[in-house]
Amino acid sequence: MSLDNLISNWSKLRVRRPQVDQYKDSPYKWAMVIDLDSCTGCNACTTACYAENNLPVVGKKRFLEGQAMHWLRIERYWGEGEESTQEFPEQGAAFLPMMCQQCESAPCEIVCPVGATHHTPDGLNSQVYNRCIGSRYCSANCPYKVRYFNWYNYPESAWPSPLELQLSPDVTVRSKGVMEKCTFCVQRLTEAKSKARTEKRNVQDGEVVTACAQACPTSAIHFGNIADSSSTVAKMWKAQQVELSADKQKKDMKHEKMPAASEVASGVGASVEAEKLRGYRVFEELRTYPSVVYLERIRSGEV
Amino acid sequence: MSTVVEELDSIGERRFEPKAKDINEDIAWAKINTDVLRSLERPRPIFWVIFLSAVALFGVGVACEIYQYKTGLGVAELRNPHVWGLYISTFIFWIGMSHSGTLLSAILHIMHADWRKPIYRFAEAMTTFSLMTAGLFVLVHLGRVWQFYYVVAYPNERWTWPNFSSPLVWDATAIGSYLTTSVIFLYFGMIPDLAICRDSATGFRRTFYRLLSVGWQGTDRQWSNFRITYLTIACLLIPLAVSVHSIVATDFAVSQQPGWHTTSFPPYFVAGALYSGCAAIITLFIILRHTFRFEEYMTIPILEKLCKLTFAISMVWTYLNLIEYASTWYGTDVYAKQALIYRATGIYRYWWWAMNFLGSVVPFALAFKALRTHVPTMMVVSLLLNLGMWIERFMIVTPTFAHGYYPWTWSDVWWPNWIQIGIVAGSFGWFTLLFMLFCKIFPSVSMYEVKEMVYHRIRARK
Amino acid sequence: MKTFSRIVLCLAATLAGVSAAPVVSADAFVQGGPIGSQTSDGYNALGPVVTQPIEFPHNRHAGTRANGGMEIDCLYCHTYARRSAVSGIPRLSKCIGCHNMIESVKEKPRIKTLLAYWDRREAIPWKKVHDLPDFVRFNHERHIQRFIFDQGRPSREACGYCHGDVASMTTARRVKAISMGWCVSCHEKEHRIDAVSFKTGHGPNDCWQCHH
Amino acid sequence: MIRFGMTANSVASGVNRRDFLNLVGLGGTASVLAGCGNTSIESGVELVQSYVQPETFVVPGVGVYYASTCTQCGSACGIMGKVREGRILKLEGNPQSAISGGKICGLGQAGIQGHYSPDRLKTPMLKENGVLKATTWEKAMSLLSGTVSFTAQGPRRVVLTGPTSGHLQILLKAMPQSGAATDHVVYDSLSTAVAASVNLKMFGVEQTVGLIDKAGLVLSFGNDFLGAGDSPVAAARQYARFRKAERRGILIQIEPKMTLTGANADRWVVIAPGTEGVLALGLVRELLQRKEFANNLSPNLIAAVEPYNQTEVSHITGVRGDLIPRIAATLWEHSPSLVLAGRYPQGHAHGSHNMAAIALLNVVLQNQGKTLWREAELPFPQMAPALGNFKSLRQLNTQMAAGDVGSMLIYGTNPVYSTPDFMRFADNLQKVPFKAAWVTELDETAMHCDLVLPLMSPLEDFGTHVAAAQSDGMEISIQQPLMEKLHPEARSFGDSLLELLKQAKPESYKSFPDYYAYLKSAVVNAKPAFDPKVEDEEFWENTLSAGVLRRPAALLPLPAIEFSADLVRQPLRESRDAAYPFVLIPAVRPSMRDGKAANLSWLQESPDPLTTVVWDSWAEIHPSTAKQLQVNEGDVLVIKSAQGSIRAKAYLIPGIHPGSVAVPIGQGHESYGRYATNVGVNPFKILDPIFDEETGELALYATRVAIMKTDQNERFTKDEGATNLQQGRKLVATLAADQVDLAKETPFVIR
Repeated sequence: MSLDNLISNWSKLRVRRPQVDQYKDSPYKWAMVIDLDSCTGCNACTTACYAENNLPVVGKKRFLEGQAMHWLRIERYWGEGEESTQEFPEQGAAFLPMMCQQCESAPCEIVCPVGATHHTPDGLNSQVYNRCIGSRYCSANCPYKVRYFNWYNYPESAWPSPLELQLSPDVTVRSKGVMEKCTFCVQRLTEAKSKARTEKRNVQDGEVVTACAQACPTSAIHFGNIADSSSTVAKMWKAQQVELSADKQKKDMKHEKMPAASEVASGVGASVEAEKLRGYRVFEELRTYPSVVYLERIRSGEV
Repeated sequence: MSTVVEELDSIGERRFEPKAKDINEDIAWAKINTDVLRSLERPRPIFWVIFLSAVALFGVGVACEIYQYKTGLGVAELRNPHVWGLYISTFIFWIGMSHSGTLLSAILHIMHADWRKPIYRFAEAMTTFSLMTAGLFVLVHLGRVWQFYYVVAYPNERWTWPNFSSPLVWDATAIGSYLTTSVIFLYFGMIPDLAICRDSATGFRRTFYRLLSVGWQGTDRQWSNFRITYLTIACLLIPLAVSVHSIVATDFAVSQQPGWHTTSFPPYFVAGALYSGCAAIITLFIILRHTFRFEEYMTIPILEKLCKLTFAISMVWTYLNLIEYASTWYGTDVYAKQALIYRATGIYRYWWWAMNFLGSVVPFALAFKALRTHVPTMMVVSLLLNLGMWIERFMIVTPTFAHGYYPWTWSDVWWPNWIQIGIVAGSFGWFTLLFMLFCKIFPSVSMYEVKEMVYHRIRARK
Repeated sequence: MKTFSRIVLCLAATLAGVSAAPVVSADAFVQGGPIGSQTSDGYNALGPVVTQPIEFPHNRHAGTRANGGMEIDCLYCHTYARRSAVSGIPRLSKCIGCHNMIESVKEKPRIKTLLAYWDRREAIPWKKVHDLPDFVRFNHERHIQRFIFDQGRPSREACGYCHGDVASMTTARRVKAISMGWCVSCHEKEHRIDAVSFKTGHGPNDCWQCHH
Repeated sequence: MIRFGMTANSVASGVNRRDFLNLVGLGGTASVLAGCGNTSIESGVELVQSYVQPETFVVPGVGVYYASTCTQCGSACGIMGKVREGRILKLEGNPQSAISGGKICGLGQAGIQGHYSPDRLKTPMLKENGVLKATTWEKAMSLLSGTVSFTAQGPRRVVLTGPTSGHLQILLKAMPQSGAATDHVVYDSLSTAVAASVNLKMFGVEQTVGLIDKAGLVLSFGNDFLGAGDSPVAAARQYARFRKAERRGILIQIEPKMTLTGANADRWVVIAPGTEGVLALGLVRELLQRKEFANNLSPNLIAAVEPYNQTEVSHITGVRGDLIPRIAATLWEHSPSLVLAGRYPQGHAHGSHNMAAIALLNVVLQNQGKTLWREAELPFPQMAPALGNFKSLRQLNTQMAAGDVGSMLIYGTNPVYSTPDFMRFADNLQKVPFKAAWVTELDETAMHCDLVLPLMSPLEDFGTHVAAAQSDGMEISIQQPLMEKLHPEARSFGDSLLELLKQAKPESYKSFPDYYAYLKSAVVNAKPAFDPKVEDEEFWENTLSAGVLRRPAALLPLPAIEFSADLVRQPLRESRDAAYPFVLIPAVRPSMRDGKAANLSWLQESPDPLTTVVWDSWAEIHPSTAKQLQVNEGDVLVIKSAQGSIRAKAYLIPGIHPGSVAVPIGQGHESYGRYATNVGVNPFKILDPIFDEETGELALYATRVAIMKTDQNERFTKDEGATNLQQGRKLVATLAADQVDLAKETPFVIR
């Protein structure tokens, strides 16, 4: 931007905590809901991400050195605490698809020296490859560790001919020394927004989804625009009482005040609603204000 | 005039033995010139040994960097989540080293501690060269070093600006200013001595020194201007020095990671910087004293004062360190507490305990007169202190990566590989190379200030 | 604080601006200046002459009648530009659609080459004249929609913002710098959003619009 | 967003088709690969994408979607390929397909990599002096013609294929028969032939259709329907509805080694390998205690399950005794239930009995007609899939060993890789005087053949596919090219087959110039069954555009069959062999299947869901076993059976029976492109010659092994970090089912 523009907008350039009505007048705020009860950990989404976003395959040696480039990874946990307690995993494994949470107050954004990662008007956490100088400060400061660095010049080795013909022309192929991460398939969003603008309307619910949401065989990943209150995702956020601009949700505070299990059993707190809502955001307490709501996994204790 | 240190000194010692003199007050001014200028002539073989080892080390570093530059940072086995590795640790180390030069040359100058006079010149050179080395690490560390100028705020054809809220931009600015000021300060303080060099040199050397001494004649007017300017730069340099390491500390404190997000980091870093710098000065003091036969100027009493100063700073550092542990331990941030426990018990535990031992226990050796007047012991102790401070930086950076917020990416296997170690070793070579060249080309003991010192002492005696 | 930062920034800018003032020789207009060079009359920077397989006379097709042109609208041939991010090149059958009928020029060497390509059903290997770096995504559709369809500007003007007055050239040649600052300079300006209203808006200033 | 395209018109006029399916990115590699390096604006360096005469819907820079069918596994999911500038960029699910419903799994996504694989076979190869050398199609076809000049005498001529269906299956059936046995051998290393035979005996059909989404409770005995099942995408879609039903469905999984499905179970129960049938009978006995179920079985069956009381069952299976009545109670409370049996119970000498005992649960619970059906009638039964088995390959192998096979044409299967060493299949193959293989990449079998022919990739080829056990209507999936051939020499197997048929039966086939013409005429002939009103051409175009031929048809009830109690007889407990104390479980990975997908780098780098290991093989053992053997993670183990041994690193996982060791199938290729070769080990090789007593199928999970620790320890190439626990952070939170009311949540569409 020009110097004039920079100076007159100086105060806007600082990252602040999101306001309650931040997206009131904005046509788009992209967000996700991932239902961990539906997620089966099948890796269809991760492969779709490789296909959509020109992710390089790094090979065994580099994977071993922790240089994998999967923007979306499926984590598998055997227990919640610090020690494993069960001999056999009687309730199966816990899977968690983890990608960039597109934080509203992103730790990565404030530290990037060159502004290669910044906040877009539609609430995404962008990564501009050609601006990145590779200081990796963003990755160091990401609580989710979902940023991936090009440790090598992958275009040299990852797509031996004719594999390179598969590369999507809408996504820049990243070369050595730049950071990358999940973009919520920004190329799809740009295309959909452009089409909607030509037709003089806003993007409608379901018109555009990310590659992972599109592939997911159990429809566990929901993608949409929460600035549009009629979208499925906005309704789900609302139904789960998850507020974008809160670092602690009201419903959780309510549950903290809930009587202990013993009191419920003895009838003291029986009037309090026993059912819980499933929506939560990972590391919400760090005030990152993520745009991805996870719905808790359910396990029946009947057997 | 005497400093606090000197005061303390005299209280303890006056009663028992005659006070050892910082310098032989009866030394002839001409002898000072001859002794110091001798260091610019054909050096002792030990100089060449040090010089060539430095060249060799630097060569290793350059080879590693070329390989890394061509192939990508992956060859250094940097990885997720260990994205920074040794480069940032060593960067902080070198930045820290630079601080004590300023302490000796500027702070003690303002405080009129005249025992600094024989040794401040090389300390100031150390400041400049360690800053230059630190700057190299910023470049070595970047993924796309060829685009490093994106960090600098200047109007350009892309109409882009750096991100002013990033500590790295503050870093770039602060280090840039500090380096510039340090170089000016070093050069400016050398002008009267350069004139002496000019006067006694011949041939191309004479031309060289003549150009550098910018017409210094030693007139009263020149001296008066010189003193005012020198003092002004010294005053400017002090806040810069403090700010530089505070800003380096904000690289961590501004971030959110457990173990980094600590309010006390800036003073802690500054204390650590002064500490490692002082230790480095002791090392270089001993090396120079031996290599260039400066025993008459770099005397044992001065070494003692240096040691006492270092001891005091080490205790400040220890205190801040303990405060940090305590506030983490008793604080509510469970993640930070887990990170602290990991430091003490995880795979880097030996290093953590080594750091605490070297940083807080070994300096007690400086408290004993018998030890601090024994030069070989001090050489070993100062190297140990430096090692401890290097490990401190490693322990700040690495365990947080290994044990951050996100358990899935916890890693228990990362150690720096030979490329990183090679580049770090190369940086020591590069620093030594620059430093030895400096000592060979410029008077590493300030002749005019030693003369002043002698003059003042004689006057005080009278 | 705000005032202070303004002062600091202005100082910095002045310093840097003085040292970075562009020095452009007169040659730049002939040879094409360095990429992104800003010339005295704004942002013009001539690109190199590109030799195409057929020396296509834009002036003959789109030029004014006074200059012997036929004033064909840009979008008549470059029809993809309003429907796609990339404008592509008109399909060969489009050329043939007219030139099959125009007997008068059929024997001209250029038309003969054209017909030879058609007979072989071979695409003409046109060379790119405005080739942006691969990390830049310019969207023709958006600009055409805005300037031609919303604001009702003539296509020769709207296309000309970036491509220059192609109607006066034979084969196209780059005349604008097409550097990022050049793009942004326009995106920061307030433009009227359509032909009738006085409401203004500016182009997106979000990096991700063009770089993803 | 989605624009449907058709290839029909263009196919008719060859020029057009070339024009828009052919590669037009003339800039080549440079233009595709350049990333952030080049920052300058260029003129006159690259070429513009340019068309001669494209379809009207083709716009440069805008992707067009073409429907086709995924051939990565047998489930015949409808897919769509996004095509731009003549390149396929990405595969998606086809929303018009009732099987995929617009969804796609990872294996399916990676199909595109097989197409673009750098190691594709480009020319026909002929073996000369033991080395494969490039040759021409003319030469190859003349060699092949020799094999089809059928006479009544002489050695057998065999076509060995993997599972096939659709019109290819019709052409294969039409190949002339030479001897007593059929000449078309269909081999599937991971076949479900045991289940098919049991189903036939108990329900009267080979393929039953279990409706997961109609069940309140699914009790699965090692059926990995979400992972490496028969139709994972269709099953996952049903599973999603099952979980989101008004009363959330409950999944209980009983298996010796956790599968992906087991990882999603509400209750995962570990069981001693091979004792699933015993537990099933124990559950039957438990259910018979209730009066609702007491009359559902014949007296001799009731007598047969009598010995399986709680103590006995618990003793044999290792399942906690109190769990048996609890599972039985939930089965009742959450009816209708569905009992599924998968690969684990099948893979034993008594596999059929295991499967029958499990199926008996469905009979007792009377799930037929509620959650268990038979699939709707296929209008063209000749297109029905030939699913393949192991037994026929075993017979063929014996004949090969005896020198009775004169020639072999191999397509779509890699038996040299997937047969155990004891069969000596590769050696026996050498005794066949002439063997030819159609492959896209040189695999182990192709390396042993005399003639190897380059096959078009599934994304370049036409075809029709029919899935087995379709649960929603009946559909024929249409496969069509999404791209012009990458390698001009590659040919369709259908074309080769048709050419051979033309020589053998000229009168029937000479009217078809190529396989495409044959397929088109065959599909158009089927018009009356689908859409009789439209014109032929339009029907064909519509078919290609939709990618499926669908007939909504109701599922059929299963006939009631009397079966003998002998079917569910369980063997006496085996005595443990002290020399080989562990059971080897060759685990089927969802992304690798039988090793066919090992050449796809995305799948090699896609972490195994449970271990998160990539690019490798491993040996899963239970931590208690590891403790007993003093093994740590990464210790290299030698796993030795009576047939041989393999080496793999130990991975400690709680989800496995302590008496077993699991090694995944799919790796250990000796030849199969750069991404598969020399990665990991192949557990097929050390399997014992144990076969299902009833069907003769190879018992996959019956091999006993010894584990020996070596001094080596290597780090695992895995995604998981230093911990696999959440360390008290709220990452994946879990709620008990009674704490949440799903009905209050916003409903959404589950495709």
